[in-house]
Amino acid sequence: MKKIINHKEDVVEEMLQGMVKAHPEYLKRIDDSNVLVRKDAPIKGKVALVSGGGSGHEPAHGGFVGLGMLDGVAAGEVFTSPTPEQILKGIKAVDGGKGVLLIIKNYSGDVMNFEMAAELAQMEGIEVQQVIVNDDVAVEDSTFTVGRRGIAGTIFVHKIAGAAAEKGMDLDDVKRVAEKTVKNVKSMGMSLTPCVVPAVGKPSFEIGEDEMEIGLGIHGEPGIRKEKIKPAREIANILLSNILEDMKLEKDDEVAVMVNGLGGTPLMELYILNREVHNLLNEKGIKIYKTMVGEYMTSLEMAGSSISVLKLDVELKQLLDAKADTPAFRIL
Amino acid sequence: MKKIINHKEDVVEEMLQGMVKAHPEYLKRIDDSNVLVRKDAPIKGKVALVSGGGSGHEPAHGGFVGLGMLDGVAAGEVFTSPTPEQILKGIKAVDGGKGVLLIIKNYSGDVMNFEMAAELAQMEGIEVQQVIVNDDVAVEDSTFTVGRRGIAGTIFVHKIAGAAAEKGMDLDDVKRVAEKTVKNVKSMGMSLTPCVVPAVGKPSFEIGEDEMEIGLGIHGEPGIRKEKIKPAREIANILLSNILEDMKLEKDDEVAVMVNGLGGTPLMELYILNREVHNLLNEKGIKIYKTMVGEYMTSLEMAGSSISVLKLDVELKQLLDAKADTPAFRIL
Amino acid sequence: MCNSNILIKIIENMGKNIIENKDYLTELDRAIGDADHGINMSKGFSAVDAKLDEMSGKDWGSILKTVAMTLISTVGGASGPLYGTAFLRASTVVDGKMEIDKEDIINMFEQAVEGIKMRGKSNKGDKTILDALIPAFEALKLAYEEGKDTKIAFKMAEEAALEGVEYTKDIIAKKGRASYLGERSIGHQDPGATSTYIMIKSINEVLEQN
Amino acid sequence: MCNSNILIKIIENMGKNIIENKDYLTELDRAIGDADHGINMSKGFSAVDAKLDEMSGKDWGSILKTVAMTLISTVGGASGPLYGTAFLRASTVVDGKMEIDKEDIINMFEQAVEGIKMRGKSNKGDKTILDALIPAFEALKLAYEEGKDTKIAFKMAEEAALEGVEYTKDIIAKKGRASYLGERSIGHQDPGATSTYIMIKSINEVLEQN
Ligand SMILES: Nc1ncnc2c1ncn2[C@@H]1O[C@H](COP(=O)(O)OP(=O)(O)O)[C@@H](O)[C@H]1O
Ligand SMILES: Nc1ncnc2c1ncn2[C@@H]1O[C@H](COP(=O)(O)OP(=O)(O)O)[C@@H](O)[C@H]1O
Ligand SMILES: [Mg+2]
Ligand SMILES: [Mg+2]
Ligand SMILES: [Mg+2]
Ligand SMILES: [Mg+2]
Repeated sequence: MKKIINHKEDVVEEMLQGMVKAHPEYLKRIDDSNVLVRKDAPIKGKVALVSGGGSGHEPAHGGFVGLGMLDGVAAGEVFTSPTPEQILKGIKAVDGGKGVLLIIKNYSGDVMNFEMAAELAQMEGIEVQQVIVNDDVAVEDSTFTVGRRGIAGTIFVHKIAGAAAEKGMDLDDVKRVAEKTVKNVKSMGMSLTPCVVPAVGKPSFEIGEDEMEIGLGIHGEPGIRKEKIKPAREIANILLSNILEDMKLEKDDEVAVMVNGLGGTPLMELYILNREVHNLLNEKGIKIYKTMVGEYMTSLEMAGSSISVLKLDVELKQLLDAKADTPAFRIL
Repeated sequence: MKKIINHKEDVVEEMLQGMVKAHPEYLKRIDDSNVLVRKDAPIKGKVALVSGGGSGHEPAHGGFVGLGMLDGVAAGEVFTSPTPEQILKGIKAVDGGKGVLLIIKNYSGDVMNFEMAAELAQMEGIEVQQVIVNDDVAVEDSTFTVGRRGIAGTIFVHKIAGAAAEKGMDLDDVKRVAEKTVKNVKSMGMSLTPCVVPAVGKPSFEIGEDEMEIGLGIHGEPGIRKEKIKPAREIANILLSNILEDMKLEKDDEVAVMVNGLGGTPLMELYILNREVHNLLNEKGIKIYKTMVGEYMTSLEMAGSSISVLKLDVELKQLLDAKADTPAFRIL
Repeated sequence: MCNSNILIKIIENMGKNIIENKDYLTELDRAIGDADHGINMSKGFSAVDAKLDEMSGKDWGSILKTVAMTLISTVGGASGPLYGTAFLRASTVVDGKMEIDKEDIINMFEQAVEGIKMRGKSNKGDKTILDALIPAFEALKLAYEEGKDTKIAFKMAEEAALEGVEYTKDIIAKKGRASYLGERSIGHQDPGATSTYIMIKSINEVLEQN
Repeated sequence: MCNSNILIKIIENMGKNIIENKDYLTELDRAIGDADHGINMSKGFSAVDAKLDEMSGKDWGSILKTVAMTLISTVGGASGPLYGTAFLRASTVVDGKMEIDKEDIINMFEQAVEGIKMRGKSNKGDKTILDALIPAFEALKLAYEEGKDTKIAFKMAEEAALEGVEYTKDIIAKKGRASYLGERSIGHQDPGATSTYIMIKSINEVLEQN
């Protein structure tokens, strides 16, 4: 295991310190907790958004804290859910009196801990709603999850719900657009190499020199199958076919596309994959309104990529385009 | 070699197509050339900035084309200089009548080709100046270079010169601030793993399971030494010591810091390294005005990081803070 | 009927027994989990232990709520929110009460079961806590319906819990980390069901002395 | 004195000889480079070849400039800008001239040498093009100073160039890709110096027939 770390037990603590030192104009940390919130939180009169999950997916989620996106995040140990009291700290720190929406990725641990925190917050008089993101079409009822997993499509939810909250929409409406985003976004990924969780010290799974795994999860959970690696064109085709089979897209529908790097794949390759995605969607007469290419929801150093397609309407486009200012994502 | 590509000979072409498809609001391509320019180029009455170099360092440099940074870039084959006529195409496409500044990384090929293009442009009546970036303190007179190499500090030059041009400064002044930035920025990197150039098909160098190479170049050029990998704290210390020995920083000096990922290192680890950098600089009483953590100048999938320290003054701070809107870097 | 003093003794005994069985529970969790259930639960109950004095003299609801919140914020791992919810739900039944009756006991258990089902999205047969807790609850309810007194009812609950623990050995896990192993989880006893059993046994030990 | 018609023949012959030696130059570049010097130069001179007709009847400066621009935009690799600059600089000496004299010849060579030194930031002894070109130029200049005619002068330049190529075998490369090999570049002849020699030889072959 070759990493730029100190003690493996301290990775999350030190990462959080490093994030706050890097982005003092965006983030503040709640005491010694694993909670990062907007520098200007709580913002009175605004619905607040809280998300989070296991560490190791950076920039998700701390990188998306700021104007027009999240108000606060709780970071668990690597690939491990944060505990309810961490999440509750986050909820309390960002509550501006108009309620809090939790954006939860669909993993048993995340759901359990975030829902527990929601219940505790409600007991303290804070109105809390939640959406569960389950954009991964690869597998149903995988390890770690009942139903489908939440992967990179979560970032679309952060952006759209964040914009809704920023423009002053109330909790029901923010939840409504978040749910609409969840319903409209489908994703699927593939991996070329495993990642190494510091506490574990060895690769998360085995894969042949010439193999790829289709539908692998962001914690290394099994996918659909392993097969010989194929050219980018066929990878895009496999992933998009699965995605489109699930969505009901029609000619002239408008979408947003995200080509997400899992951490170890060069940006050059993500752009090559994007070219294929655009060509394939164009062939089907689907209009691409916006594209995001980069590392949004990673798995440490895993090589691979996930594709997300979000079906747009007028409202979603407007919220997607809205101003945002966070460490990892900005729109002027 | 496991990559998300089609034919290895087509990687640059397909990447360029993928970039333009991803960022139509930022970029346009000049015919079938390897030149990307601002969508709104040429901007009349503004000094134009042209940069570029070998592909494989994305987001450098196409990701930095846009308001407040570069006007155009020429992309060579992977780790290979663009040819003079590509660069000349870029110069002509962005020339707004107030002259063009070339930002050249100090590698023999880049210098030769950019200077050749400058000469050809001047023959056509375009005023061209240039700055050569040589921020790497690791080695003097390395392979590929006479003097010091240009690495991640180049991005500071893009930003500061870009801001100067955007606010209407003339060519001499834009060059002046660019030269000041070059003079004020020092960098050094280290690597944990090699990268694989598609055309070559195998790793660019060998390194032991428990080794790191200090001062490795962004094309895999040899560094100072290989040694057993050390904790992040010591890595930061080694890199910073070399950097600070070269700069003459004093207590209360203000700096900007960049912790740059070479491609394969997770963002989590870059933040951990950043924590160490901040602690070390704080110990010396050096004030950190701004921090950038992420992938700015990569080497395909190489794991590792480079640190850059830029000594600031009032003018540089203001230009560093100025609005910018490009695919890979934005300031509101 | 039952004064909250006895609840303090029960909780203290639960803590004692859980901590004594720390390694045992951890080993069970090593076979089909991440080898920390004993560590998690001991951490939780040690923290609970430290609050026993301040809980003394309070009503049933307050005590159970304190246990709940303490477990939630210290256990770490799935058993934290699960047991925490169980205690939290139970506490709502007896909010403000210094004395409780059989009705309260049944309702507390029912709430605990429902709480875990809701929090864990699980049920009997998933090879979890519930495979000890639900049989225990059903036995308790049946005993009360048959007119048995509390001591007998809890003994029957304990027996049912033990049977439930045994039963978890032979089934496949459908929830929690053990479910990641699929069929390889068969043949191994569930840690959470075991800690449930230990806790119910702990209730009995206190009832016998009182 | 020399009409630009002869320049066309010279360039045509340079192209013929370079292309004939494509594999030879490539092999030299395989040993201490990236195995493409012959490919690069052939590509360049093939493109130049295609423009010979349109260059016919033009002045020396225009022809040399066309050669320069063509090489710059087609050669790929360091030799492109280097030879391109050489031809470009040379062209400025004879801009607009249909006939040139010895003075022009010397100045063209001098400009070519200076151009490569400036473009490549290199000099004699770096194991490059210049290790053939500078000796050739010095021999040419000396021959003219001694009153020799152009044919003799160029023969002496060719001999000096050949000696320079031989000399490159035993020295360490300080510029270009060969320099990456450090001491391992010793014992190998420089490809660029070789193509320089071939080009000078090509001049002589044409002068002999005219
Ligand atoms: N969804 C669930 N519903 C009920 N009980 C569960 C569920 N998930 C896990 N458990 C229980 O939790 C126990 C494991 O607890 P523990 O090891 O402390 O947590 P973790 O699995 O997070 O390490 C399992 O043996 C099981 O009994
Ligand atoms: N800085 C320089 N100055 C003079 N000649 C040079 C320089 N760099 C390279 N060369 C010449 O270029 C030749 C290699 O040309 P070529 O193989 O076409 O380019 P590349 O090295 O880019 O593949 C070398 O043999 C050398 O003679
Ligand atoms: Mg466990
Ligand atoms: Mg655990
Ligand atoms: Mg070569
Ligand atoms: Mg070459």
